[in-house]
Amino acid sequence: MEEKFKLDRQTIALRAAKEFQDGDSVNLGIGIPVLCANYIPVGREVLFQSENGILGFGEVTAPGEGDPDLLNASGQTVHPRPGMSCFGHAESFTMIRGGHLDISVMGGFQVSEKGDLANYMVPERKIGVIGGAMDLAYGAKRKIILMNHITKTGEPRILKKCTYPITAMGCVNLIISDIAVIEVTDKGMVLKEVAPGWTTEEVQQLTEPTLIIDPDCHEIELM
Amino acid sequence: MEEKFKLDRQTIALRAAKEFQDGDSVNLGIGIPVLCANYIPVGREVLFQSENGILGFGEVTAPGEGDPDLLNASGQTVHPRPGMSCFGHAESFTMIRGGHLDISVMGGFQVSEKGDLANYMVPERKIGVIGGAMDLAYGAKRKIILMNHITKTGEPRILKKCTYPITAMGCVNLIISDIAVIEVTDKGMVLKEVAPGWTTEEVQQLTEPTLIIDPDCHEIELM
Amino acid sequence: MPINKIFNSFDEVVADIQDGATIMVGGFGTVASCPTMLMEALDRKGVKNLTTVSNTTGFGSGVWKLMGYKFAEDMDILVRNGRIKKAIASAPVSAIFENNFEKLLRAGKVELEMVPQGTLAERIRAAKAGLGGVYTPVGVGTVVEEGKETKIIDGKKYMLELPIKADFALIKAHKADRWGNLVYRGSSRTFNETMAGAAKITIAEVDEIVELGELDPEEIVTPCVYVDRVVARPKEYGGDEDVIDEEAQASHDKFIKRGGA
Amino acid sequence: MPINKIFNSFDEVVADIQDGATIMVGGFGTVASCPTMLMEALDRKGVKNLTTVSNTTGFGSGVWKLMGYKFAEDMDILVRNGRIKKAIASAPVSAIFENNFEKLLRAGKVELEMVPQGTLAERIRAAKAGLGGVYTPVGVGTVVEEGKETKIIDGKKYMLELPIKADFALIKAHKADRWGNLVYRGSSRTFNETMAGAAKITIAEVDEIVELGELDPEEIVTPCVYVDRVVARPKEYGGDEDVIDEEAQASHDKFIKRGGA
Repeated sequence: MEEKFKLDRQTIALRAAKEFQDGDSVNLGIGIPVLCANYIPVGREVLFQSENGILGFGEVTAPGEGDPDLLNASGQTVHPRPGMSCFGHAESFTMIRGGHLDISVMGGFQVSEKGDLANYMVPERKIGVIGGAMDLAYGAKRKIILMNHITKTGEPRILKKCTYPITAMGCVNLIISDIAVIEVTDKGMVLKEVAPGWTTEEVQQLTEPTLIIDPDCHEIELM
Repeated sequence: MEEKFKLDRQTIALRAAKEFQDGDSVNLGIGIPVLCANYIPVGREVLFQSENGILGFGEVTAPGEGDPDLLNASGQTVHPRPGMSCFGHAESFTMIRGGHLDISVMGGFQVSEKGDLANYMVPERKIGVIGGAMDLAYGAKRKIILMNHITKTGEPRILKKCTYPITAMGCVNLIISDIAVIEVTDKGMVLKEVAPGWTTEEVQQLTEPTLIIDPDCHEIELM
Repeated sequence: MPINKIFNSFDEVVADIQDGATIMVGGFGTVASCPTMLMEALDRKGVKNLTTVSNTTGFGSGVWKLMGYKFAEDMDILVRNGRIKKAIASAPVSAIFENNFEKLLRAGKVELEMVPQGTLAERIRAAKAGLGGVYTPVGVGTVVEEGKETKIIDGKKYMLELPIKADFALIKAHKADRWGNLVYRGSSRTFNETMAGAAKITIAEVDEIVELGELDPEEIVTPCVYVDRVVARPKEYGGDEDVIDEEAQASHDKFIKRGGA
Repeated sequence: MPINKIFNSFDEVVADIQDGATIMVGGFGTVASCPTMLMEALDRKGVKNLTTVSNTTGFGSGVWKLMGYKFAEDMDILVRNGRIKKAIASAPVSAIFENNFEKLLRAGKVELEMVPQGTLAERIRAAKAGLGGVYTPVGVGTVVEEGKETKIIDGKKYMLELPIKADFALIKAHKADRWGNLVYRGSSRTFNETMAGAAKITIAEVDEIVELGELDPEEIVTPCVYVDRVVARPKEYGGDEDVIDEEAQASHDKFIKRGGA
């Protein structure tokens, strides 16, 4: 049997960044998503929006070197960049809720077959953090979820129905996990790519809903 | 019998400007109200707001001399002034509707005993101009109406009930007409000042609702 | 590939505006804040049955030319050439003279929905912000309340006002960069700023296009995600000289005498 | 007499905030956009039973001091000293550690109303703009919908969200003039800009007070009518050095390792 690889955090981010086209406005959530900013090909113009009120900012600075008044939503200092703009919260969420952002990349605890997303609360903790998650899950034109395919105890996170409280209904367009890339469509979940060494059957075994195998399903491409 | 004087447009504006205190934010409507800007005592800081999105601007320029991108709501060019700010329409009417302006000075066709204002439509014309009138009549903390006391045909404009379509209900606080200053209170309309040569009885004859005569009722003071 | 929202021609930038479209037209009423060249281009295109969303319905270029404006065509060019089916506006007619919109309205040739100015701004913003509607107290007890759903909230009466959606927003700004970031000048933000992003496609007519990075991030009023196309006015107005007729002259004189509109 | 909204003392500027008041606290979560000196002054005043409206509920000064901030006290100072009865917030607890608000919440000593961040912004804006409420689609089908009035508009489900009103808004800006015009820096507008004018009294803590006219009219973000009082931070932080305990150190290390909050 071929050796199986799982994508690490950085590699998941690298794969996700491939989804960004020239001119896309993209909000990167806390966790793996924020790492995507490091993997934009040279010359590609992607506009990052951060819900704390900046659009079109540059890379994360070295720790301790940035301007404390220039932060992304993860609290990291970022570089300014020509074309950047600043705004307040009402405007920032007008952008988000109003459908003016092309892509929202978020972490996820669970995704359902119909694209419901659960990412704000682990039930055991009893308290969640809604923050901007519900707005971002609702408002962006395309929602990409980055997550591990299964829990630490081996349970699938991609389910027929979420068991965790949901963030938004039917919102997810694409899941990039450590072992697969899955598109959520009206017809069901379509397996598009698998991690090196994985068969489509093996991915299916770790996924609750029945996957539609894309005729072009192939190994995850990073470049 | 003493000679009777009626205040002209400029004098009505002069009397109205006496109502503005230091720090008041004031929106001046089209017509007589906009003339008030010429009568602010030296050293008094009054902030004029114009619904087209400027606050704290200066005097009207000489015709043809101003910047076409610095207009009041009457379309006159105005001078910039230190402390001035610019904003768009949603913000401008957030200010107006949200009760952030101290005074709105408007023209009026009719005012009712309860303070209903009719100033957007002459029924004979069949089409009115609502513009910002309904917002301004609703939103400013204090509404001052400048108008002639009677129509050209001698009919009272201050009525028990407006016969013209109303702009806003119960909104008027003070009427400054060419012959009187009348405060609208919960108890009724209080005659505070009369033009030179006029008795309170003569003003009452040209006013439909019964006026409460203020014990201090006196001749209109302009300075 | 670098983002480039700049179009080189006014005709090209309005080429896909179809008959029956709903268009927002920015500005306040005076021509300074009006996308004048877009009005001319849309008229040249010969589009029909428009629904328009704007503060006024235009007063004609004559009065503005007399006041010294070179770029002087306002929404009236669409009105007088019969391109409008319905107008949603706060101040559709003039207090000074009978504009072309009023003439057509009296002749039953256009429809009108008159909306208080702040409600108009809020309904446009609701579309931009993805809201289903807002409750406003303005207009309660007036003709505006007729046919509206009302609700008592915290002891006070409000009316439900729905978003105004549109196919295109045609706006005027001062400067733009190739990403579509916009700044305005003085009192000319008006509905331009509010409409940017409220329609499916936003087209900005600007005085000047500047290099990316020239606009101060703190001073950008309309962030680029709200803008789809940018087109710059020529330095000199190259359009036809309009005939300044007696009506325009009379309106202008009345404006000056009255001290405003 | 010239307008002067400038106060000279933080204690004086919060002196009339009473027990049981509802206060909005500006910022996003990181301390850069937080009115830190107002938090300290309000704590010194010893006010009780506050209802707060804010994005987070604070994380304590230790973690911020470790990240190099001198003005480092956030809303946590009010939380840990038992001054809060109820918090309305979008992100009341931390993903990294158990903040003091979470401890009190688990102990049943504070109430919480959790609101999606954009809805929080819109409800605050509704109060500022004199609206009775707004219909939002965000949160439909989630826990947020529970107990809310819903409405189908144009075939889509929305929830009614009501204005959040408050007695005081405590905000942080970069510069102010004596009229109360405000500018901010970079990503620090956040809820500060949205809350300015949304409460009965707005108090702005600023880095610097400048002469009237120094702020560019095009760059003023908060026009002065929204601001009642202005107070400037001292150049140097003169407060107590906070004890940086193990928990703060652990949170900070986790933040750095995770690459963000």
